[in-house]
Amino acid sequence: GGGSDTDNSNGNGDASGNASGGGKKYRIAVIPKGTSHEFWKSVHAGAENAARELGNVEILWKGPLQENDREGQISVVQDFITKQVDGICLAPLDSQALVDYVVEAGEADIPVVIFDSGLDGDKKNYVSYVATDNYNGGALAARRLAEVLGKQGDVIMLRYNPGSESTENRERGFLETLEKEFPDINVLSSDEYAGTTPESSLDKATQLLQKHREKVDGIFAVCEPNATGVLGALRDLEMAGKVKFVAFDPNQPLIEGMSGGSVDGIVLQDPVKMGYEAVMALMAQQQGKDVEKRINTGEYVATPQNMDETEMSKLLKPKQFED
Amino acid sequence: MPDPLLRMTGVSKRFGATHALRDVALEVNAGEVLALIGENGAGKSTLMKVLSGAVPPDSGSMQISGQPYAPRSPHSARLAGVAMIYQELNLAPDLSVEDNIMLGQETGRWGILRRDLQRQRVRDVLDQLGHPELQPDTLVNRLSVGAQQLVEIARALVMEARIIVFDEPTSSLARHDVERLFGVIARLKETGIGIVYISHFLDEVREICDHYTVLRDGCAVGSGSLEKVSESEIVALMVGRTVDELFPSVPHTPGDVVLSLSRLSGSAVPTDVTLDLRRGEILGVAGLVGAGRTELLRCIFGLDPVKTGTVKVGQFAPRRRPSRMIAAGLGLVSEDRKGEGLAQSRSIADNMTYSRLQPYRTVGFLHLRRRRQAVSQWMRKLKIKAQSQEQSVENLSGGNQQKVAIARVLHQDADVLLLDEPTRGIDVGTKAEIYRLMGESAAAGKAILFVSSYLTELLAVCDRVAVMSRGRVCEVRPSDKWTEETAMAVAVAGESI
Amino acid sequence: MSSETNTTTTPEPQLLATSRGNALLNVIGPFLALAVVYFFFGITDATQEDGGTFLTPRNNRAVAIPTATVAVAAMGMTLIIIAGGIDLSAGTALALCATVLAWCLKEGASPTLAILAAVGTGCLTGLINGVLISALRVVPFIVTLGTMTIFLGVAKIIAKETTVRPDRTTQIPEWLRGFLSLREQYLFPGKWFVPWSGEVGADASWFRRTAIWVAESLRLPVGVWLVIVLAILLALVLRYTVFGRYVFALGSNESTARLCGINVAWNKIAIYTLSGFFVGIAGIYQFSRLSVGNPTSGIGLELRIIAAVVIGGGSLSGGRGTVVGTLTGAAIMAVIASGCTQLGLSNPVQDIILGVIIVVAVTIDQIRQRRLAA
Amino acid sequence: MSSETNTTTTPEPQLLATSRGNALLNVIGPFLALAVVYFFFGITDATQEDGGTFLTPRNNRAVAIPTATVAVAAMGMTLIIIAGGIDLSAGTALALCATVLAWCLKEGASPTLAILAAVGTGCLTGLINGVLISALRVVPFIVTLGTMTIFLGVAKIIAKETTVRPDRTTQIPEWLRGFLSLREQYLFPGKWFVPWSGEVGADASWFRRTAIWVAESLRLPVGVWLVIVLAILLALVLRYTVFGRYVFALGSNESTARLCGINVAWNKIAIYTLSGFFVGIAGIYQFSRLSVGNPTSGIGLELRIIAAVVIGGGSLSGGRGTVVGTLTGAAIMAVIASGCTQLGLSNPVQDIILGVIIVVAVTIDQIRQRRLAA
Ligand SMILES: Nc1ncnc2c1ncn2[C@@H]1O[C@H](COP(=O)(O)OP(=O)(O)OP(=O)(O)O)[C@@H](O)[C@H]1O
Ligand SMILES: Nc1ncnc2c1ncn2[C@@H]1O[C@H](COP(=O)(O)OP(=O)(O)OP(=O)(O)O)[C@@H](O)[C@H]1O
Ligand SMILES: [Mg+2]
Ligand SMILES: [Mg+2]
Repeated sequence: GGGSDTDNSNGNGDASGNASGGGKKYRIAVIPKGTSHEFWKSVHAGAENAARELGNVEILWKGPLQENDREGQISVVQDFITKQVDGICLAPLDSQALVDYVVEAGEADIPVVIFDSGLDGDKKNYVSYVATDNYNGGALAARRLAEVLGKQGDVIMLRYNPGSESTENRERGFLETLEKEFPDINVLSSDEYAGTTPESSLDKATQLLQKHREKVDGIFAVCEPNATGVLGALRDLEMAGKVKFVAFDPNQPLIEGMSGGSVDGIVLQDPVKMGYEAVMALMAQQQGKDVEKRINTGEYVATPQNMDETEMSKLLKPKQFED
Repeated sequence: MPDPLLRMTGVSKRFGATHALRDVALEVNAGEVLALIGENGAGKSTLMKVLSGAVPPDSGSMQISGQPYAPRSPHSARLAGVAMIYQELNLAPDLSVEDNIMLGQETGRWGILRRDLQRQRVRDVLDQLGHPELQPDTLVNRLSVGAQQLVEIARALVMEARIIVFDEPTSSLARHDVERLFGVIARLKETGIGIVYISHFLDEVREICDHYTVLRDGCAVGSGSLEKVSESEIVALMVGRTVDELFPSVPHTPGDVVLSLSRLSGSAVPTDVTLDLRRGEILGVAGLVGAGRTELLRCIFGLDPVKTGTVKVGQFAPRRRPSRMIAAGLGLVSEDRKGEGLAQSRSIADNMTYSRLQPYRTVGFLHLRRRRQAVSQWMRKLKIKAQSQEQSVENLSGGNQQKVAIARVLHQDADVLLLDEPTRGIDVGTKAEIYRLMGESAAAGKAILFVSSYLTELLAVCDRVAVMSRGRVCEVRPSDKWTEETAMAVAVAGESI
Repeated sequence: MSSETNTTTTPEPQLLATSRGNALLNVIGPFLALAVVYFFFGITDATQEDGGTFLTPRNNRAVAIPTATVAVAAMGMTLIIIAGGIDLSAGTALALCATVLAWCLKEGASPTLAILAAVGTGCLTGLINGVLISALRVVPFIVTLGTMTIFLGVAKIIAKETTVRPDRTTQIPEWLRGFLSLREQYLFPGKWFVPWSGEVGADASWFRRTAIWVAESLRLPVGVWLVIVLAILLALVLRYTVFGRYVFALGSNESTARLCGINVAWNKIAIYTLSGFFVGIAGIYQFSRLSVGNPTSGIGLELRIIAAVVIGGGSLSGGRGTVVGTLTGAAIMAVIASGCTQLGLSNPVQDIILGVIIVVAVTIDQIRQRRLAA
Repeated sequence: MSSETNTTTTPEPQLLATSRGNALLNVIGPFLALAVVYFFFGITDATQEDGGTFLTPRNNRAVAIPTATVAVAAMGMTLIIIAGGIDLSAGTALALCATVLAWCLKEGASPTLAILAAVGTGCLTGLINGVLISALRVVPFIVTLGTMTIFLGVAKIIAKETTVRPDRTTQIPEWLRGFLSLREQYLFPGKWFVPWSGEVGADASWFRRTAIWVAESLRLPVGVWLVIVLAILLALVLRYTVFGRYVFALGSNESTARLCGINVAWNKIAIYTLSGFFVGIAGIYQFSRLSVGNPTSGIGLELRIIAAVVIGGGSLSGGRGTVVGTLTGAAIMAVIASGCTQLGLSNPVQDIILGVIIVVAVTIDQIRQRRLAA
């Protein structure tokens, strides 16, 4: 096969074709930051929901092989541009590194929706930005922790990984809120990074808690693998329940921990909604409708008190994509 | 007539364009020692590797005691009772002497080693070989090449073999150890074991062997009983012509001192060596295995640490580092050509010229055509048998590898040549050529320090011979004042008699 | 520079009359480096204002536990490295075993079955490596580089690209949760083991305090004890069995081994499979710590496993390595990580210190070895 | 088993009478594996319903670009591996260079200065590795394992533990952004280079279509052309300079090199420094692709760099390796990654395919070499 393009399926022609008529099938690439966390599975489920609802959309789900591999994600974006998909939903691993490639997609007439983390540069480059307000998520965590601590005490914040935008915002939100609103809360440690796996967080958290064993009153873990490790460390050091613990993003052990009293709060996002809205925004744009530039999918705090309410329990156990 | 112990018929083997063996036949009877002789690259080692299962033949058949024998691996050859001592040392350097000797034939029950039994057997063979002082616990990489060769021999002896192949076992052994080995071989013979013995020392061959088979260019060109044949006839069979002078003499006269050692001591050996070497002189160094001859050369060349003493080249004492020594005009041929002497995976041309690339260099870039000419000259001069000069050294026969190593110092045009067992594994014809080249070098005003375990060549080629024992130089005499017996006696006694 | 020229080429002759003294020093050697690092951090920590926690028995245990997983996998790697090979797939294979274990438990298999499945998976990964290396005659580096990502992919498929979480209370047996736990009830021996416990005040004699410290430090979870048992077994195998000799012979000179009639292919397969067994056990260790199976948590682990062996004196060119060395190698890395956190050093500084100490530890070990030899 | 026994012990000689024919086959050889992988994905993709994009010139370019970064670093690694060493720090050193570049630009340095700083940093990292290896006489694996985390730490300090983002529009020069860009305006040569462009319909002759395809595929960003220039230079250095010969001598037998008066220490330092130069350039490549400097973006990269060399026929025991081989090794990995995305394969499947192809490619290469030899 030597020819350059096989055409006929490039963009705007028959955008109005609908599901029943066997009209044009839209291929939409959804590119997460990684593929191995539950969070992304829920985003995938949301995107598939939207596809099912619309009927004429096919989701191409592909992330970089390893989380944090910016170059890998760039290659995936470029490969989808080469493949001439009809639209891309992208959770950029880096707010700046992917700008050029989103522009490149635009030049190839492929609309892009950004989700989960922000993108620098001209907002005209993309259709819409669908995400949680991570800064606010961090602030909510700070308030929840302050609430259970009675607005005073010593706390630890365990960071995720250097250079990750969404968690950096959470960390900032948490620290700044504590500083502004709760002057009596003292931060013992806020510059340790837990690393990307639950195992590395466990090691780090064990060491930190061991060191501050006598003093620490509360701890905040900024993302799900991180929180898993912290919960393990608290259990192991027999500090669970004694040390107040707020996590970000849920998983099964954390939920159990909340019913068991070792977790005092989980900040929740709505990944299913995120995936759904991203695809919907893209298709709306394709059909010439107006799309909001910023779509907030909301952030919530689950506590032992409200965790059984239907709204919360849906967010605590979000639908996941199954093959 | 009963079947011979071993019969090989029609064995052929090609390595690419090289016909290493063509239709070779050979027989060994029980209780007999067969001498396998031939020039370097004639195919001796290859033939024996076919026997030991290390190389599969292209065609041909073998029988042991009349039973068809076709080893698929060295393992099955061992099971059939064939033991082999390879020409190139085959030892695991990180294992002890005992473990190396017992390798592949450990005594154990349910996989657990019986160290006591093993220790006893190892002690026994080392006694037989006359080296009870070799500690079974010593790591092999701590031993000199000569001692390593003893370990290799011991390995074949502990095996209960019906056929034992010795591929140049004595190339690094002193006369002393050779005699011990012959004693062992004689005893083995009596027990009905068949032995194949490969050597370039025709006098040795005469002493120990009963029959001979001569290989030339991969063909068996003659065989028979050794009693009925003269040395020159064998040489003629090997080389295809007669070699008139085994030790050609080129007249040369000693001049002023170029290398002077004063009270040189290394970390263990050598001890307190004082020697002068003159231009146009060949100075031999004799001694037993472990006498420290190798260390002496290495200390001079800056490869081994020197505790005390000085090395002067001409008037200067260069920093003891090989690069400086080479710049000062020294060149060394190592006794360990596999481990140190040659970069095995590189080409002949590279190996020959590594120590002197300047003539082919303009601003860092190599002039490959000029180098090719120079290399082919040396290959012709030393009769290096190879497909091309780009062939990698590891595929050459042992003797041809040694020639490449010698060609390197000659090509380097060093003023002082330090030769450690340079004729190791080299055939008669080429040896004569090398002696002649040494003579010519001396005549051209170069100085040669010649370490060898082969006393005959030392006494024939050198102007003076020093005898070393336990790290010391016991005595230096002009070579016509030595006989093999007196030299040996001094080496053993460690003091002049 | 001038000293550069001598040692590697010429093995010096042995001066020590008995090889026994030598062996003793060889065993103690690796501990020296560990002790230096340990007390360096201990003393620095003790002189700090909010310090003093590093040298506590509690912290000793906390360091021993993350050491355990790496140490078990590194024992298998020791075998492989002595035999002149390498296994880059150890990290992902370990995560694969943990994932299999988690998946089995989640699917309701009995703990015994699940553990057998995990260990079996480990052996299988080793077997695959060994067979490929022997059959294809491709260098281990490449084969295991390939299987590294293959095992990762397989683990992701089993885990459906996420983390497998069996139910903590119903599906994971009590002992498995306590296997590497720091909690009082899981420590062995129990509190009774500590002499004078409780009765000793601040004015107690130095001797009593030391005794208590030692006894407290020796109260460890079962998993750590198992490491020690496995280490002793492996050391015995290496030293006293024919197989052990073959491992060294293979690594020291493969063609010699072959010419001596050792079945190289089979022994390689055996070595990799045995190493896979250790990887399987290490997978259980990893699982027991968080009771989750995460396919990606083995990425990068292979380098730490290899580093443990090499810091412990193993030679990547084969023929050299000890089990004790490997254990201390793993411990040194854990001590550094713990010490840096306790001293409150920032992440970058911690990275730099880890790097410096790796180089320094090996350099000192090497100088010591040379001294010994000279 | 029986076939197993002979080949490794006895290396067969070369068949081809002329070493020239041999050399030719040796050069073409690595391309074979690349071609097989390329057409495998191309044909599979073309037979898919929505496929047909894999074999387009645009995709060829898209594959060439991620190849470039790894390829440049792998050239330096080729040198090191031929000389019998290894460099585990290449990945983090590369990220360090990119971080330095980003930091300089962000601090307002001129692009020239920033690039000099990045390349200088690269050389410095190599120099440090080389000096440590020569002076301490510790194996390269350990030294670079140590410097790997040291460079990571230093990069984190420079980046203040986050990502350094110079302003895209004002601080990063246009050419640097276009250095590895796929966008039309940055391709070289321009559109004029393509014959009959525009005039060719679907009924055009096979010849014209092929010519257009080739010409279009040759229109590449400057960065890719630079890779080719560097590769040619390095290949010339290896083949035609004294230094090049010494590199091979060192890798083949270090003792021999020393015996021949080659200054082992200096040459090692030179080799690692030169390799550091390539790492510095690769840092520029990474930065130009990301337009940010991230300290952690080099973690794990070292294995891909080493894999490129080894897939391309380099031998980890030293003495063997070619620049062309390394380039194709890097390309094979990029083709696999791109092909898997285009075929819509999931990540686990991609992992498995990548692993299988690495093993298969090297096995085939090895069999080919043996055939050549027999
Ligand atoms: N593995 C190999 N590959 C290529 N050629 C080989 C190989 N082994 C041997 N040869 C060639 O076969 C021929 C015979 O070699 P062999 O080693 O049998 O000689 P030899 O009689 O033992 O010589 P020497 O006396 O020097 O030891 C030589 O020309 C050698 O180059
Ligand atoms: N039989 C042996 N037992 C123990 N050690 C030995 C033996 N032979 C040699 N060595 C070691 O080798 C050292 C000297 O070996 P060296 O190679 O210098 O001697 P050489 O005279 O050159 O002998 P060779 O003929 O083996 O080359 C001795 O100090 C000793 O440590
Ligand atoms: Mg031979
Ligand atoms: Mg000697």
